[in-house]
Amino acid sequence: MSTQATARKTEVQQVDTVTIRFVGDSGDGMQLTGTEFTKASALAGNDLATFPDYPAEIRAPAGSLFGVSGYQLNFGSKKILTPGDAPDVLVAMNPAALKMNLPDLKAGGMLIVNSDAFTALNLEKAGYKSNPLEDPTVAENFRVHLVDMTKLTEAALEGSGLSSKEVGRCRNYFALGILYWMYSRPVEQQLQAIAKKFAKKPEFVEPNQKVFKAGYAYGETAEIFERYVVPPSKLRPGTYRNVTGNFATALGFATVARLTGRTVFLGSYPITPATEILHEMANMKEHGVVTYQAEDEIAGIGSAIGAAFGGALACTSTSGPGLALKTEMMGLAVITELPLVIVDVQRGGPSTGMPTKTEQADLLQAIFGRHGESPLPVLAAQSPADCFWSAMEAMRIAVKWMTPVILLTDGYLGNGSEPFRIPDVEELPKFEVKYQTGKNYANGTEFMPYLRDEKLVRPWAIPGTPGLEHRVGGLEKDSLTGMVSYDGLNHEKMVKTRAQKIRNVVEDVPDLEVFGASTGDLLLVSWGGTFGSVRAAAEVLQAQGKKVSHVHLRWINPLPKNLGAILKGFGKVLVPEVNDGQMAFYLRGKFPGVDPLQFNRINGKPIKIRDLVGKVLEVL
Amino acid sequence: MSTQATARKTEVQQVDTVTIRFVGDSGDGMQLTGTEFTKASALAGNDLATFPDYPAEIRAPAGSLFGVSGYQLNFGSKKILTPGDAPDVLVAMNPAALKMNLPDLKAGGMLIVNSDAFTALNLEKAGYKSNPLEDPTVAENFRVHLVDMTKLTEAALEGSGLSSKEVGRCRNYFALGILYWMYSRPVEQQLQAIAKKFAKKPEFVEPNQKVFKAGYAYGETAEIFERYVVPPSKLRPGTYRNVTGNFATALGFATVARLTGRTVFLGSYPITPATEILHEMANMKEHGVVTYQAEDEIAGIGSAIGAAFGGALACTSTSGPGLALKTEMMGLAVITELPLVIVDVQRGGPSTGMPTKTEQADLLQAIFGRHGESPLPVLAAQSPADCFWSAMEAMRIAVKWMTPVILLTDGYLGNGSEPFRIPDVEELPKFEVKYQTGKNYANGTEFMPYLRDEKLVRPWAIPGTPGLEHRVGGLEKDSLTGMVSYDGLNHEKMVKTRAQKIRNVVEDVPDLEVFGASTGDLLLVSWGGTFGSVRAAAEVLQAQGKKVSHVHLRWINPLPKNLGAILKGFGKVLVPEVNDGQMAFYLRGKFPGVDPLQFNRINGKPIKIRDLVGKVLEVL
Amino acid sequence: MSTTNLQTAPTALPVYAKKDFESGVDPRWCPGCGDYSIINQVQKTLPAVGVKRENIVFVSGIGCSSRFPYYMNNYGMHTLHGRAPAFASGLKVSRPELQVWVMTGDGDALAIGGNHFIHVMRRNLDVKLVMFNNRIYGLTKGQVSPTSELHKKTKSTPQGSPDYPFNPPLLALGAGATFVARTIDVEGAHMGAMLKAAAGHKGSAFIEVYQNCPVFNDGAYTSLTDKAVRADRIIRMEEGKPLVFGKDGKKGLRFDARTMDLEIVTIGENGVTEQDLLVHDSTREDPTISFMLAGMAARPGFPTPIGVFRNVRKPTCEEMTWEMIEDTKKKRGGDLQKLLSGGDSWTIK
Amino acid sequence: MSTTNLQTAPTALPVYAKKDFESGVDPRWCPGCGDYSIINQVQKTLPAVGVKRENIVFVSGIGCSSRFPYYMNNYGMHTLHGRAPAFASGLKVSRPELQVWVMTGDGDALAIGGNHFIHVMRRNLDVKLVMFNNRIYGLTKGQVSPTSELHKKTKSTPQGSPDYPFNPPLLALGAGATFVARTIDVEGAHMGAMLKAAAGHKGSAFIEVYQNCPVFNDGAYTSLTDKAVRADRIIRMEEGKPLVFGKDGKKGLRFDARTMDLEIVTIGENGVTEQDLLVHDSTREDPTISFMLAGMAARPGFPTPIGVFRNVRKPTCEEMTWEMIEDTKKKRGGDLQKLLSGGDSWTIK
Ligand SMILES: Cc1ncc(C[n+]2csc(CCOP(=O)(O)OP(=O)(O)O)c2C)c(N)n1
Ligand SMILES: Cc1ncc(C[n+]2csc(CCOP(=O)(O)OP(=O)(O)O)c2C)c(N)n1
Ligand code: SF4
Ligand code: SF4
Ligand SMILES: [Mg+2]
Ligand SMILES: [Mg+2]
Repeated sequence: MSTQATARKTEVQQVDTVTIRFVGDSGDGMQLTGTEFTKASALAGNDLATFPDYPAEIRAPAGSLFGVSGYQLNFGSKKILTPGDAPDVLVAMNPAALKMNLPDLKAGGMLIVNSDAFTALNLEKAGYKSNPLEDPTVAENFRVHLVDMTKLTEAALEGSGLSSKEVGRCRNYFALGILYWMYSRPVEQQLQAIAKKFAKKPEFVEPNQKVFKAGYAYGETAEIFERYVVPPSKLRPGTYRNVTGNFATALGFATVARLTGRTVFLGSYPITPATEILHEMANMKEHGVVTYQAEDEIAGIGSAIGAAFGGALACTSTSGPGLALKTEMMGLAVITELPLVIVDVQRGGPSTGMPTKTEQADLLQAIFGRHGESPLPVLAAQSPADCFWSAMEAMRIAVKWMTPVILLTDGYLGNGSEPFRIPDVEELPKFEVKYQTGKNYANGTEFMPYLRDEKLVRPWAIPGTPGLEHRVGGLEKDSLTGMVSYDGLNHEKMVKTRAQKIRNVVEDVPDLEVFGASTGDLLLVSWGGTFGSVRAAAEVLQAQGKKVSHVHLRWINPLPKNLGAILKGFGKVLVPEVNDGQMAFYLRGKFPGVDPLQFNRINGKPIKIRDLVGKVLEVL
Repeated sequence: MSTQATARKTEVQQVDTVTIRFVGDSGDGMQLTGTEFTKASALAGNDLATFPDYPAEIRAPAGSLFGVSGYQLNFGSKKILTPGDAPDVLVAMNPAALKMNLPDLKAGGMLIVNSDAFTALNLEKAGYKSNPLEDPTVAENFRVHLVDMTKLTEAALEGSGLSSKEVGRCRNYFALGILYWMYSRPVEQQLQAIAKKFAKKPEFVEPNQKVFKAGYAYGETAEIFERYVVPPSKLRPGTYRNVTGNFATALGFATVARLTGRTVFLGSYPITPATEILHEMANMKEHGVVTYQAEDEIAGIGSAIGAAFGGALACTSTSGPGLALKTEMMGLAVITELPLVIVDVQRGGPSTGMPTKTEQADLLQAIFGRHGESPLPVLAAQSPADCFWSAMEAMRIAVKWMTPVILLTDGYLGNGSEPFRIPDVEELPKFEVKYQTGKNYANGTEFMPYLRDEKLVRPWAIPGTPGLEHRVGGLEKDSLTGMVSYDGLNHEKMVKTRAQKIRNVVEDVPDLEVFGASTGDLLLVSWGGTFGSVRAAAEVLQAQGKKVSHVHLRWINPLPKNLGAILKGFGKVLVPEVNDGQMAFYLRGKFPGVDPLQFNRINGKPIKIRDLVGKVLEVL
Repeated sequence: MSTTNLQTAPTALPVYAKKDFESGVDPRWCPGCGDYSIINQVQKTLPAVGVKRENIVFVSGIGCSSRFPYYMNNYGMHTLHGRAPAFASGLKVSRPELQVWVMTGDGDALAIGGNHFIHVMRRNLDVKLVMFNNRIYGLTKGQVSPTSELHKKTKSTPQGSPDYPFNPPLLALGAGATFVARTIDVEGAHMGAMLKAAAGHKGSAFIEVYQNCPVFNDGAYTSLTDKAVRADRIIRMEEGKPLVFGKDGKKGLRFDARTMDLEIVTIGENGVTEQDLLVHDSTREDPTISFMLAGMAARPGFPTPIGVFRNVRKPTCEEMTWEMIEDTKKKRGGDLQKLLSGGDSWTIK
Repeated sequence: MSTTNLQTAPTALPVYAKKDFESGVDPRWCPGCGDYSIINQVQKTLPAVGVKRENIVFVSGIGCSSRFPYYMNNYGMHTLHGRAPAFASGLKVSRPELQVWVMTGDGDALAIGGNHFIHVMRRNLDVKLVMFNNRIYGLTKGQVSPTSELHKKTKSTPQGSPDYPFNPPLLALGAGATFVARTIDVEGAHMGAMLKAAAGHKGSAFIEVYQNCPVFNDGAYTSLTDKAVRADRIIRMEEGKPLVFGKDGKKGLRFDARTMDLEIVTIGENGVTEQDLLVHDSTREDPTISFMLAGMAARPGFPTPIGVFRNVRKPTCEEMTWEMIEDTKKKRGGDLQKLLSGGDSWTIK
């Protein structure tokens, strides 16, 4: 390859983690650039985590601040827990993108800019009074590389016959080429990827390849870039792919269908950032998944409860506003004791709030947000790939205990990605679903829909089964026959029994493992999507010799059996959350005497490791 | 009057409180009998409290257990706090009514039975194997009076020309007559009441009067009944009427309309036990109340929010399932910061649960049941008459602080009644509502809908006001201009500001008064409809010399400023609730270190004084 | 994927009697309630529809009418106010072999449940929806419903209601319903025929039943059903027959193409013969005439039609759903390991 | 009771220009989105409707279309998905003097919001509802909507949709709407006329706007709006005029009373004259003909009608509500002290 022919001798530095953020206008193809570079890093054996930052939902005018789209990737040779706090490298395709993202760039970080885009018009659209590239402080604080990407792309495609609009669409491959060179990625692989991507529009294959190679060559020849190598990480052996949390959730449910041999039914209504679960599952029909796009969220969960009564493994997916609408229905699922998984991909609230931003503020609603006494298990996924396991686990608990289960994820997990070790289907734990087939009372002469087993679980008898015809419903039911009962003592018994059943689920909640010593000065307690940041902060602090440990809660109701004992082992407890302190409140209520400190950010972004480390050092 | 002419000399015993329960078939007119006797007791100057116990919603077959309707009245010469635990007198019109209620009668209590109704058929319908009136233990445990009311009524109406069905409908006046005699009530008054009641069906006036007088005469002549007098109580001077909680709530809102001179708008959807608020307010049109029966609960609150944007004093009324449905809308009211009162008349849950029974299990939903961070003030009425004051107070807070407010009542308060001291309209505290009329920024040249005052309250600018045109909505808003903002720091600021504003409401929350000593062995903490039972239990315990005090929480969010300090003064804290421990949990979360004991009944009934006293004695 | 673990070897259909569909729980409606007559007809009709008892599911919302499933000896769901069609839809889509009935009230179906109602009609899901229209909220003791008359005085509208009522068949047709019928509680045989026709229809079926609530809205239909006037106030739509009514069957409906309007004519008067009358055809693809007839109940002077307004066969939502599922399975096979592995994987040793 | 504390001395209506209705916030719809043309027409039309700017309120739900109020310089509420009619109803009932518009999308109005939609139509509340029908969920990036065609492939229906679409005017008419119209984003002048007619109608008004979403459902209407076919595929309903279409205006609609069906005829062929054609009359009390025309869009071979399907004046919900309030005030006076005291009080000294 010509690019190799002209290779110059560059010193290659070895680094163990790098965070790169690609930012540009919505039309600049930054999501694609990011994804492609992510794949290359994965294939190079790095561990990694990514997070896209989409603009607000409606497309904004080109060049505007609202239209900036970003994609952040953290990759490395060690275990990568988050997409990274502050980028080491910022690739900015226009002034608006620079303006929104420069404040995040690490001091001394590398800034690669498409300088052609810094026209007077674009600067104005971004609200810049003067050209920031001419600002001396920028050059002082960062390693700035101004690249005329537009012109260089045009030059590469001269005579290609493409329109100037089409040429513009290739520009992102120029940036990608530069980065390929910088991080010593194999060119051939990307050339093939381009060929595959444009298989249906072959006229674009060569131009894009050309631009990509031009970018690579630029990196090599311009003599302005450093070159790095990030050695492969020591991930557990296996075959990996990169998954977003939403895709992993869908995959988890599809896997349930296969493991059980039953129909998995998703009743859902689109809502950001949960919609992809519906999209993905709708495209898994051949695996036993039936999806139903209902007229609203209430019908989404309603159809799922109907399907559950019919014996399907039912689920519904939504985000905050939809969870709110499903409130009444969840109460019905509780009292009818039908299995159901409700996935809430949390986003910024209250109300419509900030739909494209992440938050963890639906926690107390998930635990308490139903009228009457209506407890149900609540599980929270801890990383994009964990969404796969959590979806399966939530469904397992739902079926085993005949109960609705809430699975909390969030926009950060749902849209973020990380490598997922692909399990071998045959090695996955068995998941058998049994329906009641015979009468269960009075020597098999009667069927009692509320006759419970020793774990307090009632039988699942589904239509089509002769002799087990029975009625379920939202009115309180007699504790044995399932007939409507207005008897106060029966009601009290049923309330207590339902509560006890959910408490019993603790037998399926694994004990917590403390990361670090089991006693110490401070315990970090996290839940849900903040796992990576908090674990990384704990690593930093432990490396500094601080007596700081970390536990992470996947199970929120019931809480793990050993949590209370663990909490007692630490002088202080700190709960970092992307909300105003909901888990901290919950723990106070659950463990009288424990009064956790709080670290709360509610700015639509995941918690930053360095901020948390700072907070811990402050309170230690 | 002839009844007086034949008066025999009976020893009249003085008693200070009596609890009577009238029970019969739905068609037996027990609600009327109860209400009439209540009025007589009120006019006699007794303090009192009542509670009806309706059958499940659909009319059941005559004589069946499901069809039993009851009405309990507690009246006395001292302050009456509850409708009474166990009745001293049980008036039972048929076997089913006896069966459902006899277990509640106090040992040694009086049982008055319509013995004519104890036919083989009726006994069978009630599930009696043998006639309980022939059961010797009944006669041993109670003072039993068997009265052939059916026959005696027929006899009284012989020749009246009424059909036998019509005659049957008069029977309840016979029972009422007996009780009038027993409690020395003036006959004339009831005769007038009958005349008034049947003003439109004059042919029934005389027969009912006749039967009533026959009952009275029977009491006098049968020489089997004791006669009592219950001296008037020392209520605060004033004019009183008996009100149910639901009626009082409606009255409170209507009063707001008058005090403010503004439209009060109720958007609602019928649901037991909240429907009467809609019924009553719909009939208060002439007072400035506009009611709108929406297509569902969501539209109920939605219409109210729309009206609030238009400047109306808006409210919506519902019960648990409806509160669940309003969840998403409440979030919008929080983020738009519009005034609104949401009344939740709690009933047995979860789901449809036990619609005609009372419960306090919506507490945590009210506090936490919304997605995102969406705090709002929560107030709970403490007695039927207090619903009047609470409705006004909730609306005052909503308007003053520009926030939705949840007002919790319950089936027990809503349907129960007590004397209400009628306020003089002119003496009620002023309630002024001011809308923004001018621009508020940059020397009056601009209008900033989120420019807050020192209490963090934003202005209320309503359509029709020129120059203040602005847009509200559920997306996060810039903290000044009110434009849509996706800025993370602005969001964090707004979340914190909204939370702080609600915390600021504490300035309007009166400090708690401790009933009893301010330190001691045990503090009873109650909230909402259990006020009466808990206060009465505290009285009993204090009379026994126990170091037990009581505080009652009307304000749940924010909690009163001095609660924390009060809690510290007691060795133990006990929270009695008609739920599975929600307030206890909330207090644990709010006051780390405080770990209240719980006393929970979830049997659809108010807490019994003696049960609570027993519990306290047990844990002291 | 199968949903059951039962041996579903096709067994012969038992011969059912009415009592096979009685759950043994005594209905708790008020004496004289029209609901009794409806359940009676349903239990009478089911033995003849040719579906096994265990394959029939009754789904209801909340209301007097919605207590229905408790009294039937089938599988049943008594769900939430207004939401029955949502449950029924999920059940039917996931288990198309079941026969699913929704039993609902006018408030349940058209107030809080209006959205699910129009969507189940739009989708042509094979669900049979029977609406007990007593023009009142019965269970909550007498408030105005979306079918109550304008100016109606109820507990929640003491000075009269300011709301126009829905005409339920019109709404169903507007939503795209493929089967729409109306019957009356006091017309047992007619109701039976409607139930049977609905059971036989593949697709969403809507039956409005005029139902008397003697307690909160007594006599809502006596102006139609009174013996003295019934023949003049009710017109029976019979397939393929001219639309006639009146004591002697001499009154009829004619469409006047000049005025583009319907008129009432008398056979034998002004030269009108039976040939001039509109002949009932519920199978027209275009619903215009069904609309016209459904709208008639609200027109002063016109009789109220009962019978089948529309009965058109179209592929149902669940049929098309499962066709797609089978197609996709055929095309793609359904190897889960392949799905898990995806296109872009890499291996670490 | 008055709702405002403003001096409401009637001041003269200012002379408005289009820009008086622009909020100054630049719309953030995608380039080429049909929504631009709608807001343009609304802002152009408002100066002529004779209502003060501060007395106009735009209420919307959630969706691309629902961002509308932010770009208008009136009072505005951007509320919750599907619920705009609920807010608008409460606002209008409590403040009948305001002019209330609901701006909504096909998903917003007919999926999650279907119930509020049919109820606002039923009640004949004086609310003007403009539905931007792009037959797709735009804001959430391309899922099937209740107006998407059967078998449509979208992100949520990768193998095609199994759901039949609503015909929105049909649904509105079925719910009892008194004003129903349809227009197209690319027909600016026509849209302006529809908006003006809706503004002038007292009662619920529904305008369906066919709107192109170039990003997620591009070309949804090109088969109608393409210059080459427009004249043949679109029929313009004009009050009092015969229903004609086609390049030379020679095609027309005739109702055949024998088949009871609509047919397309050509003037001058087979003896057809203009007199044989259906003459458009949107003011017919009976909605049958409006139904027929609204249903036509779905009939193969027939042109799609635009214009006003129905326009009938009936007392509105808020008029009747306030009439009752005034009546009751007159009858009862409204002495609060009397209400507080009730009939059965007693005095303690
Ligand atoms: C969410 C919710 N809202 C309100 C209610 C109260 N509610 C129960 S049934 C009913 C209306 C019943 O009317 P309809 O559907 O006509 O049935 P009917 O009783 O007349 O047969 C209402 C408002 C409820 N149970 N749940
Ligand atoms: C309760 C709730 N559910 C779902 C959503 C997500 N959502 C926002 S807009 C929309 C549909 C938009 O489609 P449409 O109404 O046709 O408007 P368009 O964007 O096409 O103009 C959806 C599903 C939401 N915001 N709230
Ligand atoms: S209230 Fe009316 S509808 Fe309900 S059971 Fe009684 S009579 Fe029937
Ligand atoms: S997504 Fe479609 S409807 Fe939404 S703004 Fe863009 S073009 Fe318009
Ligand atoms: Mg009804
Ligand atoms: Mg749309």
